[in-house]
Amino acid sequence: MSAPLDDLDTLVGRIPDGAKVALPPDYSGCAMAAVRTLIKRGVRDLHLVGVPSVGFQGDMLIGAGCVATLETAAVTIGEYGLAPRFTAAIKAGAIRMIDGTCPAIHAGLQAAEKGIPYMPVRGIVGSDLLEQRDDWIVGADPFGGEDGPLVLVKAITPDITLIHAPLADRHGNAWIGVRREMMVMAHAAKTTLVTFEKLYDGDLLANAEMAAGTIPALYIGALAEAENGAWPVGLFGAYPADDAHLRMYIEMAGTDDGFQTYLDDYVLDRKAAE
Amino acid sequence: MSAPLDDLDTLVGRIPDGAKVALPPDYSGCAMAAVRTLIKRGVRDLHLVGVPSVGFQGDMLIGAGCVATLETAAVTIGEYGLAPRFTAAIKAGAIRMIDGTCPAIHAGLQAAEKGIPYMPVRGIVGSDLLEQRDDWIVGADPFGGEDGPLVLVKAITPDITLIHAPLADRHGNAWIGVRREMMVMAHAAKTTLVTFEKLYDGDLLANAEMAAGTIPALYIGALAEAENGAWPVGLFGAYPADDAHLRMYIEMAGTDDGFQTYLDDYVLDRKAAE
Amino acid sequence: MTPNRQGEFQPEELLISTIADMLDGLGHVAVGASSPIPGGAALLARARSGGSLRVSMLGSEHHNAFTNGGTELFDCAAQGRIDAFFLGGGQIDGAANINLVGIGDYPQTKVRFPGSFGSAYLYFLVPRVILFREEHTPRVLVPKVDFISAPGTSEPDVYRPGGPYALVTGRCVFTFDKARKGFSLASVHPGHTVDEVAENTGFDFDVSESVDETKPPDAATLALIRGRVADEIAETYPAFATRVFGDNASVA
Amino acid sequence: MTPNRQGEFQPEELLISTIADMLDGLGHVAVGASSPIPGGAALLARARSGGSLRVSMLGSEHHNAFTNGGTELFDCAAQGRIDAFFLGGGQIDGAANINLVGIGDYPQTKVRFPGSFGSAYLYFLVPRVILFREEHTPRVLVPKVDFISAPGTSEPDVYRPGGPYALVTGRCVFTFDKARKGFSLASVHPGHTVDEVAENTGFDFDVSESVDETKPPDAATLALIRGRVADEIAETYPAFATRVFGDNASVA
Repeated sequence: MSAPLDDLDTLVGRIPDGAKVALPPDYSGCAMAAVRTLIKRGVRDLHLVGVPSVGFQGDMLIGAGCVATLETAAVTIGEYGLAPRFTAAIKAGAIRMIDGTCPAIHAGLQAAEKGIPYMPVRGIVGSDLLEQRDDWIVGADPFGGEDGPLVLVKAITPDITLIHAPLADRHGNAWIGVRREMMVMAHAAKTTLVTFEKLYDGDLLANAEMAAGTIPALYIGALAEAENGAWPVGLFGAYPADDAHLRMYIEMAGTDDGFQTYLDDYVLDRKAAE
Repeated sequence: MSAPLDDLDTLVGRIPDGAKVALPPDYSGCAMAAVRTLIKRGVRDLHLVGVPSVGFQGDMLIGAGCVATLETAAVTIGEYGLAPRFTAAIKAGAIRMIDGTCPAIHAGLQAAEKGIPYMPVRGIVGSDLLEQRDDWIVGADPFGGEDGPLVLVKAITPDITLIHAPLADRHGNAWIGVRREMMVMAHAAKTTLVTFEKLYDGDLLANAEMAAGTIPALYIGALAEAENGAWPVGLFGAYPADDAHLRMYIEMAGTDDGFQTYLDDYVLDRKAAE
Repeated sequence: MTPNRQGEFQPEELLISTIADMLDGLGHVAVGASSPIPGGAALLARARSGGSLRVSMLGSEHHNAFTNGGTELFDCAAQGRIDAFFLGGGQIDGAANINLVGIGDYPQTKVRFPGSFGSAYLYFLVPRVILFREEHTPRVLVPKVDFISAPGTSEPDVYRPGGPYALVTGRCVFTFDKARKGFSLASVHPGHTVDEVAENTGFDFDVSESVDETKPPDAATLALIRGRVADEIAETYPAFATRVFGDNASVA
Repeated sequence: MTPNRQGEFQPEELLISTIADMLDGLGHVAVGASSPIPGGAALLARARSGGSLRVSMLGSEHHNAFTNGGTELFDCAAQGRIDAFFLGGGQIDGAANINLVGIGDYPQTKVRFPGSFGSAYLYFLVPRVILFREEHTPRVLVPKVDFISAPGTSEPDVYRPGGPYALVTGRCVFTFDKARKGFSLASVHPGHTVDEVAENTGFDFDVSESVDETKPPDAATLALIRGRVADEIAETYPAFATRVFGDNASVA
């Protein structure tokens, strides 16, 4: 009944080439240790969905050549500057880019969560984004309301949601607190893979306070323990971002060679704090 | 910034005659003490929305003549039997009944939460419910999917959501744990009135574990302390239903006179445990 | 409920065992409110699944893994994550239409039932919907329901991975044939007869030449029901547990 | 940023004070990611609101009342519960269209910005959207953006309770006239001139005969900024707080 407790290699082994993978932004729960393991394995042709934006993990996966398509409202490594590998990939036309806007990405996932083909969204009309999307259609209010056109956003069903949670238990439940975009991502995806910081000794669902912020095992395909697993990005309530490291990354990843050195140092040779 | 802390009379004074009031089912957080106070005040012409069903509080409000319209997927007092005053009111044609189905009620509130005029819902087609509803329209998948018709459910925007929470704090936040139908109700309604069991000494939002199950003050118009405020219905995590009392109610409310005696004894004269 | 082999098992135990047999091998069974017998069946199937069956029981705090409020059961069903569910009906007809609204002309029905709950949705989306109604009389099992809360079958263009699988009553088990849009008598409970079933059923149904007797629970099943299942069901349905299993069933 | 009256206040303090003046009297201001100056302005307005202004700041744990994940800010705006928000732009044009995507032909733009975030939505739904971009050059303030992430105005049939209220840069304040669909120069920051603004702005804008100087923060405002606001903003933007306010600004 409960999901298997994997090691990291086994966990990321569940992500096939070409998978559509939903990732949270840097301020949510990023499974960085899993992403490094995935890069090391040499995964290819991923379709990343940034919910609603993607940061460091997206930039690294793009830089390492793992990504065919990127669907997101933004790529941002916070205050540290533009995402260097993403920027380079766009210039080179190396990835297919599907530009969105935050609420439409949330809406697409919520449509998948509810098993409906689309979700109406306000705004957007008049944005050039609309012209790029064949999965957004302009529609009218069927009740004849006078509030004008709506954008009908097609459901987004990721093959896999990949996240890092502060806590998980032996029953396969994962605690995410108020970061409920990860709850919607888990509901919407075919399955969810979770790395977690610490094992919670007990049943998260049996504790009324913890349960309120818990993704039930029902949605989770497998889990792996990964202490400091969001590093160098921060983890809400646990640790802040590794400022110096991220600045160094931005610097190194500014060139192809620099990024390759970064990969050699921190991903392929695993000098990371894992 | 935070909502006022009222006494019960002041709190229910915020519910005008004719208001569209969303209520949770008996297994969620029922503001029974507030409902008794409301009946005592003699509120009239309410449009109740049971999210998705309504129990004891709906039956009492109907019996006391406070309800013009009832919109719900069901009226049920759990194992205790059919809701006697609801049943009598239907037979007498005393209330306007809008029969729904649970996911459509949730969908209507979620549409209001998202500020969209409607939400598509699966199923329903072929149910006689559909013929009764001018706020449900059958529509097609705009993306041409072959999964057939959808029911487009018009947004439901309650004037007021009225609930009872186990905890609230001085900042006006209310803790509801996993009973998140009340979160959607609070987001969807113009304002939310909360009675609560106990004052939480601190800021619910500053505690990561509590925050995950907390309705932010942002959505809450006013609060009032009401110990044992869900009685005789139970409150999740706090106390069970008062079995003997509910059986007695079903018995007494089986006749007009019996119900009037019940009101005299437990509502108008406040013999209740409040 | 009518007579049974006294001393061997109670009617509720037969029903729990019979329904549980329909759940073996599934991954996730959800149970709605006010459903002690289906709940018991789900817990029995879970007890013998070796941990592979998940049970989500409305109203239970122990057997409820949902953390997204009232909408999650429905979303979960739409995601294809629920394999079986139970529905009842104030009226059920031969086309497996169910009526949870009332008898007579809507809306001012002569008899009013609680309402349709989630039936108009779950009946479409859950692959194996088991109809359960203990009362087996012509008043319940009617030729045509007065109000269709949820239809038994749909036009081919309607998205409907789900639908009726069987109808279990206090007298017998019917299975549902989607192609023919009708019920077949699958087995008659011990102590009951085909004629009695026919007499008490308001709709037409198929009967094969020899109708089996519903398989009684064996000793191991009975032990499981009276032990673990009785304990577990008592959490959500204490009154039911005390009535059927006596004082031995205590909240675990 | 160009010169200012040294020793009196810093450019960031002027901007915080100027933006805060646009927020007084509102009920709820939300601040997006990577927005230390708008964040500081919101916190200043809150500090002098006597508790009536609520601030929701993305990335802050202290000033964030949302408990429904990433979607709540957008839902909350659609519910009419957010009065003001801030947007920037890699390019902003004279019709208040903003471009957060890139320069050149989409998708293979010569310069790529992070992306549109929630602009294509919040710009429609939040009544008072304040455009803020410190860099005031013809490269940023262009005649026509290369890509419209979010349009400044909409056709009459589009539901749009929200839209641009003002554009604040390192040199001046523009207000936006919805009827005319264009900006007017409202004030020029101390140390800057109308000619300099015209020279550095790629789009046409209205200028009245006498343009005011942007009102500098008074002593009480400066004290509040350097005290409470500096402390509060340091939680979310420690690097910014240290740079502008020095070591006095510590996480409260």
